[in-house]
Amino acid sequence: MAEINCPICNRLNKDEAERCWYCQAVLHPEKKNADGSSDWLDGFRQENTETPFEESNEASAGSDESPEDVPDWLARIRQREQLEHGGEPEQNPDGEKDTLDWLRSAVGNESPTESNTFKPAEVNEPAPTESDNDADWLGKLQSWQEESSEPNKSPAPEHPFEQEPKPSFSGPSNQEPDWLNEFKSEAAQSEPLPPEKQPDDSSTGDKPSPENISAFEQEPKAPIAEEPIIEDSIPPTDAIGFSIPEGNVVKPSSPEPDWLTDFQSLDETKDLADQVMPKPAVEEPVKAPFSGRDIMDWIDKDRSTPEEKPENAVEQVEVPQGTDEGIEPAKLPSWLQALRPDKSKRGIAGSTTSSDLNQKSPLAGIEGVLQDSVIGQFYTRPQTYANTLKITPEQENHLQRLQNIAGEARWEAQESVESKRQSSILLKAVVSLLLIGVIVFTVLTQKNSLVEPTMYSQPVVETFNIISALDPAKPVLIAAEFDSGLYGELKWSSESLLQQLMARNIPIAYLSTTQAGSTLFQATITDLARKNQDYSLADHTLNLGYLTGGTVGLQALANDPRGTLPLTTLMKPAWTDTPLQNTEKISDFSAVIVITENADTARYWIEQVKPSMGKTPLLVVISAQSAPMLQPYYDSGQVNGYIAGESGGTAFEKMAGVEGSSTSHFSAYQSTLILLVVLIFVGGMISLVLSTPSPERSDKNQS
Amino acid sequence: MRSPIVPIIGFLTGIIILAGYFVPSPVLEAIRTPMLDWAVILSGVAGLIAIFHLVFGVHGRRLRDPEKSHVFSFIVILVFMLTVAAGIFFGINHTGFQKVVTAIQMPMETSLMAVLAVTLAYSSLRLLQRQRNWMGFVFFIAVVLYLLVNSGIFALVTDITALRGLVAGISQAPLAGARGILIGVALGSLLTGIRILIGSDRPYNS
Amino acid sequence: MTLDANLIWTIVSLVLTLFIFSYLFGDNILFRIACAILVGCTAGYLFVLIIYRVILPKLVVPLIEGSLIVLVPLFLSGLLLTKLSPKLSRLGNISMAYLVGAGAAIAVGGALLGTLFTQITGAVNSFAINDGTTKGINGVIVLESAFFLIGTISTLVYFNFTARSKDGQPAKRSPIVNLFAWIGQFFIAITLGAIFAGVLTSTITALIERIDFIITTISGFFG
Amino acid sequence: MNSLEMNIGLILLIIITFTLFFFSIRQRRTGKAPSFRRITAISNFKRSIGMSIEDGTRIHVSLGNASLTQAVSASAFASLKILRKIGELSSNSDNPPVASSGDGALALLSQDTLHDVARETHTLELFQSENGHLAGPTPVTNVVGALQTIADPEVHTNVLIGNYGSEVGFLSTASQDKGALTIAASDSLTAQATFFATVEQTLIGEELFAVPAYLHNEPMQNASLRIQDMLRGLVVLVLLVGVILKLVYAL
Repeated sequence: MAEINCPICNRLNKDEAERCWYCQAVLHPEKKNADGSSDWLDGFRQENTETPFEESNEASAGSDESPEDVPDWLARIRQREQLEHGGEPEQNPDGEKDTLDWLRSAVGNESPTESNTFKPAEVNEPAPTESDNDADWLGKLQSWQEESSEPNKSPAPEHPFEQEPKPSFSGPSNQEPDWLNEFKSEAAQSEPLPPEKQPDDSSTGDKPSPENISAFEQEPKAPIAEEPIIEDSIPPTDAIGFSIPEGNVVKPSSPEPDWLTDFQSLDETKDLADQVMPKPAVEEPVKAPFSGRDIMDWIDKDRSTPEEKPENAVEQVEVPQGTDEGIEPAKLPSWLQALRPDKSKRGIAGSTTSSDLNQKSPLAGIEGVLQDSVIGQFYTRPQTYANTLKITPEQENHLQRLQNIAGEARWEAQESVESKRQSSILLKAVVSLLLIGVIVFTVLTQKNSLVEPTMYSQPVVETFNIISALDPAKPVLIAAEFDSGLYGELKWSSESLLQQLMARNIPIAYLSTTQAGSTLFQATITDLARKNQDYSLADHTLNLGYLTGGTVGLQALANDPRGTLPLTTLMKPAWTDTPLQNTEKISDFSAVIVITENADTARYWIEQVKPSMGKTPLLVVISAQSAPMLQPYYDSGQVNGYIAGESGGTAFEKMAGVEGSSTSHFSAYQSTLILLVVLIFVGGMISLVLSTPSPERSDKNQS
Repeated sequence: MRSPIVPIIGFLTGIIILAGYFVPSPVLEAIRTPMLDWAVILSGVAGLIAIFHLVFGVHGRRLRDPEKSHVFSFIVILVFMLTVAAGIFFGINHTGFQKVVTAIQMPMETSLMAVLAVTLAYSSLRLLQRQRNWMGFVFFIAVVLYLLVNSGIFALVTDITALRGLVAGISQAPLAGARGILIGVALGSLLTGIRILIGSDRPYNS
Repeated sequence: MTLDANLIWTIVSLVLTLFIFSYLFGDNILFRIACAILVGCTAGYLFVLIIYRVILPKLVVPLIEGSLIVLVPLFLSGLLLTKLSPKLSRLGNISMAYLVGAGAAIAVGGALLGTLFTQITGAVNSFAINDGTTKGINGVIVLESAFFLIGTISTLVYFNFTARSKDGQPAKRSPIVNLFAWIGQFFIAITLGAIFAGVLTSTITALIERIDFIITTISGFFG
Repeated sequence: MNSLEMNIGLILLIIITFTLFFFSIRQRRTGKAPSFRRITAISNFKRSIGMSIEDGTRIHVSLGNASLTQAVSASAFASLKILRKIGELSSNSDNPPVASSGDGALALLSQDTLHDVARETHTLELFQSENGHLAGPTPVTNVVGALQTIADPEVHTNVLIGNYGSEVGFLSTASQDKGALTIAASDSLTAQATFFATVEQTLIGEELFAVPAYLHNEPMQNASLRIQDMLRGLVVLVLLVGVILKLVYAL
């Protein structure tokens, strides 16, 4: 008598049996009942014939039974028989198997010896031949069934799992088992399947029509790896709201469900884990809705098309099939896999009510197979996390402003600064070579200046007149108020004036409020005195040294010169037996001459000392950079005359009729300035043409 | 709690010295003149402390800091000590000691100003790149014009009286702006000084 | 040229000048050595100068001569020396307050009497209707004076800070102030341009002087 | 100075002082601060300090050469007030600002200011007395000393505020060539002209004295700026009246 394997629970059944003896699945799904009765078992039968190719192989593989091929359920039954008749289950040789035998003995599973799956108990009964095996086991099976169908009578199970009610299969099909009737009544009340589960030719109505049921039985052609179904239930989430991948869900600690026991032997040659639990396609890890990188992206994104992604766009939340760290994945038969709703539907909340149903329904012990009757109560639409933030118009403005600030900031990248520095050093070298070249050429060739200065400015003329009219008997006070920086220019500009004073033997007293002024001035008049032997420095000059305190010192000098500077730099009394012996006050000097490159210093002398000078003229020798600022004081009469820079010195020398340093360097001075004018003009025109106007600089100082 | 003594001293000193500007009284002048002298002394002592801190604090610490370059600081400390030793040994008026100014300080500071000429000339080439507005353009024209005035090239046109007046006027033009800026700066200085005298601003650590 | 002290100092000056000129080709070690020497010798010279020109004549000599009043600056100077140690530096605040008070008084006095009054009287006085020698009104001089007066006033008004701001609008000055400010910026640009031209002129003169020194010294060596 | 000028000056001083108190007390009571025109350079000044703090780079403040015993000491006080604000703003950065100056007393005051700020912002552990130092005793050596600080790779922002001569052109061009953010202001016309030609963000004339009011926004600073504007109006009035009187007198 031929036997076939049940497509669902993989147990051997008689070929002509319509339904599997154990799980009532239809053994011959293709041989549908001729009168189309809506017996739900047809579905199971139909399912059986459509088992995937591998399973049919298994069925055929199971015909020449070797101990490995004895179906689990049969082995279990035999074992129980032995127990009842005082036999001992055989001990497995290797340790690892011992630890799993108790499970096998409990579940009677015969799956192959894959390490991470439950291994069938090794039944040491001689391998029965196929034909007599079928007759015996069916008979025994039926007798066993009658015993177990009376719940109270079943002896206390020795093994913990035995207390589980065994499915009571009443012999031939017309005596329908109780659980089947209940299931029928149950199915009549259950709501229609959720829309996603509706097969295409879904029929309406709440009674589970064969088609509906067939949807359960319909064994997918290939292992389940289809498009993930958008979950209805709230996915189990961790503390901060990210949905936890299925594998990480800690399953409620319910006892091992019976369905594990009905695993048919799978193709050993292939990786069983893949067959049982096919790995889903690698999903993108669930992104935290607010991960750092995303925040920056939405700023960079071109705001011109914020609508690209509708706000309520639903992100396909992929729930990767992970494996628990501690608990090995349950090995589900492919038929059960098809039956089972999408794993993620089984919320923790849902599992408790579904376990009550499983106790009573034919699928007792099969967890999560049946949809709860009140699914809607527990599942709400999953919270979708859109990866774009809701941006209010005000935030839009802030973003715009931030963009502007960032855009306007001119942090120059290091490389551009480096290349800019190289080009500026090169351009600076060219400019310096040009300037130095012109100066060297004119100094060496002593060429005359292009244009002789014929126009003498009024202040220079006034100065010349005042110097020419000085009384030789009265001393002149010179303030050497310059730093070393522009000493060269001031030395050339004041040279001819000092020579005029020396030529007329006028005594000179000098001081300085800067640290190096009096020292440098002493060096200057020492050089000049070498050219004018008649003028003895010791008799005619007096170094009053360094006047401290800036403006405060000048006030003190203006009020009481003798008390402020009592000694010379040689520590001798300055006001006795010297040219200053007749000088009591500042106004007793014939003139006060300030030599400085700083307009402020000149201003201090004008503001602090001039008021105490009475009729004594105040003359200034100033550098070209400060001349424009001295002009107001000359115009208001506070300064009687001034010489400004190289051109002023040259004009003074022309009037005095002497050839001093200013005149000898005037051609180099003039040609260099003209070259500089050309360079700046050309540079300016190039800048105008090349560089683009920057918006910020156009509103330099908004009013 | 900040001690009130320090601001009071600052206030009293300022009021007495300021009063001397406006109230010509011999008694006030007798008090004010030594106080001004003390300010000069304190300014000098502060200079000594700052120089000591510069040489031995700033450069001394850089010598001990492995990351910073030591050459610059080592030379500063060495030259400083040699100069002070020479000054104390020879005296301030010794011609040898004066060479520190005339042969070291002056040549280097003048050379720095000479190098500044090239630096500013190079910087002037990009003048219109930096200040691209009305004010910048007028500034550019003024620089070119006054360089020509300073070079004395307009002496060519001094024969024509009208042009001579124009050149004179051009030389005078900066006066108007200079006066306005000087008055503005004086107003700012005035208010800043008053805030310090009444103790509103306290640059010192009270 | 005999190898005397002057020659040595001239060679020192020439070498230091060339070290500084090397900055034209970018910051380098020679330039930094020269700068270090400059800072060291300037600090040393001023240190000695202050001792000889301030401490000795104004503190030590009067103290030796028995003047009592010099005890006050001596005490304040002693407090100021505590600034050298971070722990005691608080004691020096009294001397700093004294210095700041004196400085503020000098700033106020100098600004009010030294610049404000002098510049205002100067601006009024410079407004003339003739050249002082002839009677009547000289149109050119009046125009020139008016030009200067408008320049000074518009420059002053350009810096006006107070403005009126209406709800959320940026603060704006009145139209008349804006007009004068617009004119003022031209006068400011002319003044700053003239001064910058002066700066270039002075530094060019310093460049000529230094190159002249180098040429003179080198030609002196080769006699 | 004749007695008339002295008396006018004294009266003016007294009026200014009382007006200062009046405006600052009124602003404290009403809480309504006066509004001032926008100065681009000062707005960029605040932003550049913020950016510098964000980058964790250091700010170098050069205070100029003004001596306290000279009339230009007011620019020294203004730059110390600005240094205090920069110190407060960068107190949550781990690189406090560095202040260099060309006068001994100014160097000691900059140390006091940075120490006071460190104490108020509880960052005394970051304070080093070397952060406020004398760069060089003369204007040119001050520039040479500050060049070393500008060349420091940590420094990315240079604030040149105070009294300078034309030698300050070294600092502004060195800072611009390095690509650092440069803000410049001075009370000296020579320095203002040099800054205008070499620096993009420059403040002209008396804008140096307005920076504390724009940064601190304290009642006394705002009152001071308002009085400055009122005095400006008074000066313009005096000029016009003087010229008119002179015209009347001449005709």
